[in-house]
Amino acid sequence: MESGFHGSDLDSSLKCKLEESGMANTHAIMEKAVNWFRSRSIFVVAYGTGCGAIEMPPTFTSRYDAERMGVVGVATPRQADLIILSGYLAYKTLRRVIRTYEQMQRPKYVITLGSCPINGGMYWDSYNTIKKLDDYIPVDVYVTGCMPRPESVIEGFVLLQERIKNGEKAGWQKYDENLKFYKDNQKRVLGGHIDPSYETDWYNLENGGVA
Amino acid sequence: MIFQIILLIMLAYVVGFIYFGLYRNILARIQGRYGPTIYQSFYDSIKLFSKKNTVNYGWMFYLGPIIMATGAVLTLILVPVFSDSDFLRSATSQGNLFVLLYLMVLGPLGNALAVGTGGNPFGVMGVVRGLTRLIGLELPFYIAVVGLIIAANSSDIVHIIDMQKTGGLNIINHPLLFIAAMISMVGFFGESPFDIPGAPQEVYSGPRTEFSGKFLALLMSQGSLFAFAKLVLIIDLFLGGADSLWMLVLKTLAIFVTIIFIGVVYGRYKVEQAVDFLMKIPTLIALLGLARVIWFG
Amino acid sequence: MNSIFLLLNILPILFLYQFGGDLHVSFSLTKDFTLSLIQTPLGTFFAYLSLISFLLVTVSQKSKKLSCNYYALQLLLSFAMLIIVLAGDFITFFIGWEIMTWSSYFIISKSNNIDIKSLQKYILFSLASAFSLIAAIVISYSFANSFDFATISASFKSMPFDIQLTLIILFSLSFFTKAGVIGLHYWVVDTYSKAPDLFSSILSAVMSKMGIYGLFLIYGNIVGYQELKIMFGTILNGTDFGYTLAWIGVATSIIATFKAITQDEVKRLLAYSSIAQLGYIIAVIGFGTTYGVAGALYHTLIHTIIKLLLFINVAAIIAQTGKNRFSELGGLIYRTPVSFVMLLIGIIGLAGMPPLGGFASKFMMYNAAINTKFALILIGMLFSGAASFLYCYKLVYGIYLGHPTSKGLETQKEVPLSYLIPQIILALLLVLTGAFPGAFVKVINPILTQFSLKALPYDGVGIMDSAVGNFNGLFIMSAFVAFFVLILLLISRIKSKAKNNINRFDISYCGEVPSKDTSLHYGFGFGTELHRIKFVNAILKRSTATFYDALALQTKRSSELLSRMYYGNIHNTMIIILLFFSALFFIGVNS
Amino acid sequence: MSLGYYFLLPVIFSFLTPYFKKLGSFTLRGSSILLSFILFVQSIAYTTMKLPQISQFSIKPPLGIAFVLDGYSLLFLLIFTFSAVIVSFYMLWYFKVNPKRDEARFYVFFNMLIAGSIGMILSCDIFNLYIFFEIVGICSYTLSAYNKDKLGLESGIKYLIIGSIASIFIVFAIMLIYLQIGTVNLGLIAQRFHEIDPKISVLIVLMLFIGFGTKAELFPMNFWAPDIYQGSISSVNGLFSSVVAKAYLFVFFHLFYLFGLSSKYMLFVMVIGAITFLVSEFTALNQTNVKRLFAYSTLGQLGILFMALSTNSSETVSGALFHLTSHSISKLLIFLALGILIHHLKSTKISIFGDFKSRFLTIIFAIGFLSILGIPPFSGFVGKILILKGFALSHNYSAIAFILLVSIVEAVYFFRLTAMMLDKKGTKRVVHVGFINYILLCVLAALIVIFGLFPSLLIHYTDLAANALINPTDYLKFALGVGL
Repeated sequence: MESGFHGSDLDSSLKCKLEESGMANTHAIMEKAVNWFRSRSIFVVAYGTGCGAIEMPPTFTSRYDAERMGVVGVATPRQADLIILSGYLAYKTLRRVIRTYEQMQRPKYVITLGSCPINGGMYWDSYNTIKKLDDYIPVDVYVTGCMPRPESVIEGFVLLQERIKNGEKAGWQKYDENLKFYKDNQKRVLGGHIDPSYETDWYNLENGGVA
Repeated sequence: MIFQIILLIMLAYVVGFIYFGLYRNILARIQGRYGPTIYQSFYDSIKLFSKKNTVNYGWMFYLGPIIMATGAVLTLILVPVFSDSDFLRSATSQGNLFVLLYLMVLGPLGNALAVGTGGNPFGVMGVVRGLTRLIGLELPFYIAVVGLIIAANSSDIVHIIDMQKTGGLNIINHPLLFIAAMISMVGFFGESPFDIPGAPQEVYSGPRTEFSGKFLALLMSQGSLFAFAKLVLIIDLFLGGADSLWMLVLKTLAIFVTIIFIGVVYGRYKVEQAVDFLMKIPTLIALLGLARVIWFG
Repeated sequence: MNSIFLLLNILPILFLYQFGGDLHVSFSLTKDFTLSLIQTPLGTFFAYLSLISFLLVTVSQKSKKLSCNYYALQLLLSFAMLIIVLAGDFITFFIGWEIMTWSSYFIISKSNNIDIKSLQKYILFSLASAFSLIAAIVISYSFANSFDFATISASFKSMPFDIQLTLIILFSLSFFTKAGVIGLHYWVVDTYSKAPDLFSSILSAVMSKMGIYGLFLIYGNIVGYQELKIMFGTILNGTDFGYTLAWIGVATSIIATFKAITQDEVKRLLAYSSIAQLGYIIAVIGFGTTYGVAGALYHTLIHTIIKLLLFINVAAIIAQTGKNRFSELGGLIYRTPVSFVMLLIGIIGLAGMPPLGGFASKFMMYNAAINTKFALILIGMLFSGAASFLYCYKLVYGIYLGHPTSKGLETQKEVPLSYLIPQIILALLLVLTGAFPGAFVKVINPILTQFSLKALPYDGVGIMDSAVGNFNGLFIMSAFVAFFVLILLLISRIKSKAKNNINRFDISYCGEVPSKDTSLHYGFGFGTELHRIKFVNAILKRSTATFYDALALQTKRSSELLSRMYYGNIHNTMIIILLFFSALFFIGVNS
Repeated sequence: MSLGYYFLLPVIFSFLTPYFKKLGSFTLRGSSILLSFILFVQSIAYTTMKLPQISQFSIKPPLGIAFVLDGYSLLFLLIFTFSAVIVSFYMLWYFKVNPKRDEARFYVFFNMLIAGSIGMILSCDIFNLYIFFEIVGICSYTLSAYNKDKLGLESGIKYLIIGSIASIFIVFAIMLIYLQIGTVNLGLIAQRFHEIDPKISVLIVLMLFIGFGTKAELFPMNFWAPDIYQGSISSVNGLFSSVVAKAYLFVFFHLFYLFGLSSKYMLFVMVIGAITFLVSEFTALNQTNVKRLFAYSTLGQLGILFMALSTNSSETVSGALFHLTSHSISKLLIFLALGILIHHLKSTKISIFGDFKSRFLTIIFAIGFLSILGIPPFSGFVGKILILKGFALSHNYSAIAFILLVSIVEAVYFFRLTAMMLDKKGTKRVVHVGFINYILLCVLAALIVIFGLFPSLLIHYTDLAANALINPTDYLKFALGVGL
């Protein structure tokens, strides 16, 4: 499977060498190991966008203790692997969310809480909330419920960990592949109110810096 | 010697990470949680090393964590691990306590350059907090160290260890100095109430704000090396060093756990409160200990 | 112009080298005054130090279009310093001292941002220093009947104690003023910051060292460390005298360090740092032990190197950008990378970090304090060293790191080569002194012999040896480099895509994108939070300016009061004359 | 040449001045220069001769009138004649740029002033001395009123009144001396002074002190002096500072040592000198008029000289005389340069030092200031260190401390002026010095530097002078006519 190589920390030349010397198998094992480590250590930046923010403190503190699964909160998106978006997103928030997401380092994942990020939920006809978050940034796991209990959130973590462990193709790969699609969508809702540097693809400056 | 150095670094790496995992576990238990596995820090570090991309603001940003790691490794190889055998004593004879005191600051200062290059104001805020805290933190520690140096009339750590074999442990001879040094150590380990520089709630995790991927992993690894070096230094200075591996583990663990226990029960000081406090009570304790050294032996 | 004076600066070095330690010239001024030049190991050390500094500064002056007068005055200054350090008697010394005073005064007056008040401060303190010196000289003359160093030194023992004490105090006051001990440092900061940028390096690196030379001359040569011990008695393992002096030095260094942190002007920070570093030297100069003298000498050397490096660096940046405040600079690292590295080496030396020479000198001074069991002095020095990290960081951050804070900084070019060459030489020296701390022992030992102290042990060029511990500079340097390269290689092997993303606005800023108006250059203002720490605030809020301004005000007032007598009424004058006559007559006839 | 010509030649010249004027200003100026030059050269010639020298007129002293030149008066003679040469050259420039001034009036009184001053230092009987005193006085009054404006006339009148008061005291003193001893010959007076009833002698000394002290600008009697300096032209300021004040000072100490006064008096004079120094320097700080400023500076320096000359030790006195010479040269330099400045900037405000642009004048002023402050390698340094050394040898440390502390106050205003000159801000007017002045100022500055670098050139004479002053036995021999 192609996505298996995406998790590699080895460059392609090394990969070729490994394949030539018949060590592709070893490489696959290493790949699996790395994926396992990734699944065991998830740094979370918890973005309290909506009402679901209230569910996150119990998830991370004594009662439910997400840390036992290696899920730890961090302050900056630079260090985070996962962003939790907890509920409806106003356009204004979306701008920050996109910015935060883009600042996270690959591989990176998105979990959303509640129904609003799926289809708008009770804000389905609001003039300033987005309806389907997946149009703007790729969501890996939806945790449904209004609001989801910490148990559900933890289930979401477990699901994500499984997917990472299996090396399944994740949202960030889709984002990279279909960047134009996402950027167009973002531009459509945010229009002229976006930051001047919004269009800059910070990680592909050598490509002209334009998405 | 090179083999010993490599062995030492590996030992410190493993022990440091396991201690850190232990720390997280103890913290969790105190907070009524289950806590991560003891190897969690390994997982974190390997994951960070295998991140697919890493932000880099330029060569100074790149070199900063490396300077910091170099400082930690240098500190490590200059501390004698075992008191009796020459095993793992690697480069101890090439330096002395003053070299160590300064090397302990060299790394952070190098990293501060990288933080400054990163251009994130929160990072610099953290650095400034750290350096300001250092004013207070170093004072009791310096007094304690100077007290020991004057008592032993030598700045050679091996000599200080040897002194303790005949004259009794420094923790018993100079308890006040030990207390002062331990209070400073709480700060050096970044524990509450002195965990001001990297406060995530206030300054967006401070100096580490912009570090990600392999740089963050490097910082974490050097942190574990450095923590081990500091622990060994403390047991060398006050507990007569260790003559076997289990003794080493026991003593360092005792010190480490003490520090953790102090750390978990306190809230966080503001930077000026911390410096004010450190300049008063621990300094006073240390000065009393020093006076005892100078006038009563 | 520059090359001519460059040659003229080389000449005295060759001249000194030619004599090779046997210089002895004398010239009879009058029947009482004989000017004599004698080369001692101490004098030779300081002579080379100052001459080479002048040479390097002249090199860096190439890109400045300076007038012939300027160079001539600078040459005169270097000549005056040569006279000072080679003088064999006090008249020669004093003549050199005063020529130094006024020639530097005229150079400083050529600066573009000097004002009358700063000039006045400089010259008045210099003159006060000189007058205290001359008072001490004539008092010692009254006992020795000679201005010769040797004669005065010989007759010093037979002087009454109060005269001895007065002499030591007067001499010390004079040289303390030059070195900028706290309380007498009022002129230092203004002068250093407002003098021509490159000349500040001379002021800080060389001229303040003349004060140190004077102190060595008095304590070591004229009075003699053994005599000081007999005069003042002992405390712990050292002398009372050394202990007092050490407290003066340590207080200077601590106070100046905190003052330095809060400065916004680059050169003011360096000026305070200079005061603080000289505080270290003064702290150990009076110990009268081998390590005390060796530490003071070593730190003299290191401080000269560092301050030359830093001031030239800063001068280059100021000349290039036209900005001299931390709040106006910033983010120059990618524009002027070589300058940045030079400054970095400088501040690592200044902070006394191990791989560079700054550590060796500090280690020597710490050793001295351990030897004498002056624990509090040692702690004071360590403490001030810890606080100095703050201003070191501020220096490098404010100029080179963070974000550019004013227009034009983003398109800045690297500074001219003439500035860089001396810096590179000095940085190399700093590295060499760090790697080979033992090499300096051979320079110090003759001076120690001159003061009849025990020589330092010599264990090899890389090792600094002492009774209370040693360290191998060469090993630490090479281990540092080796590990650095090793870790660098390891890290660069990990192929995590590390893009050089230096856009100043692409920072993790809570989901926001900072705009051009966002203030991101945080660190230039640090030091303000120090005001919230009680102990530090107690230091920061006090200033000697209060005292000296009050003194100036009172002088002005008394002058106004006295000048009222001279308002030109002839009748009153007549009456006063008559009254004066009557009063005198009355007194005279009755006595 | 007889010593009498020192007096006669200028007087004759003065009387002939109206005729010279008719011959044209060139003759007038040229002959004045020639005259002063002759006197100066003659004075130099005396340095090679054996001293003391005497010139008697008709009758042998102690009955007759005589001029005696000893080492002490030789030094002053050199200073006076040299100043005369410099000033008469300077006046060439002055009358060139001020063509409408009355030249004859100046030259008459200038030459009479020189004649009188020289007479004062040479004369060996006290009555003649009084006559010369009056001549100098009258010339000074008129010269200070040379500017016929408000300030000039005011200063002339003030000087006249003060001068008269001083004269009264001196006349009374002379009268008392004559009543007690029955002679006016200085030698005889010196021999018999101790025979006078102590109460009367106190009165005599006091009256002389007040008389000469007033003229020599000692503290409580010097409130008039700055006004005089302010009202008169710069060259006259220079003369007052380096010739007239020095002449009175000469007589003061000449009589002082001749009469062999006790150490009580010496201490008193020293204290008065110290107070003069202190008060003048402090007052000078607050001045806004340059001429007044330098007047106070002169007073201050006279204070130091009074302190040092009253020590009765040959080292200190020699140093003081060196300082006196150096001060005369420096003050002449400063006042002449100041005259140029004032002429161009038409102001006597202190701010003119910030308004001119001339590298030459800046250097000249700087040399003058540094020399007066006693900073090496200029001549003032040697004088000052000799004085300090003298005080140190007599273990008078308080005097050393005092002089040095007050010198700092002095430095405040001198360096304020220097800083103003060096200040680059503000509009600056270019000042052209003129060829003659260029040469003159260079000569003066060169002398300052030369005496600073090679003080032995001068110290020989000051030692001679100091010995002659303190041990006037040779002088007495000649004054009494014994050696003839």
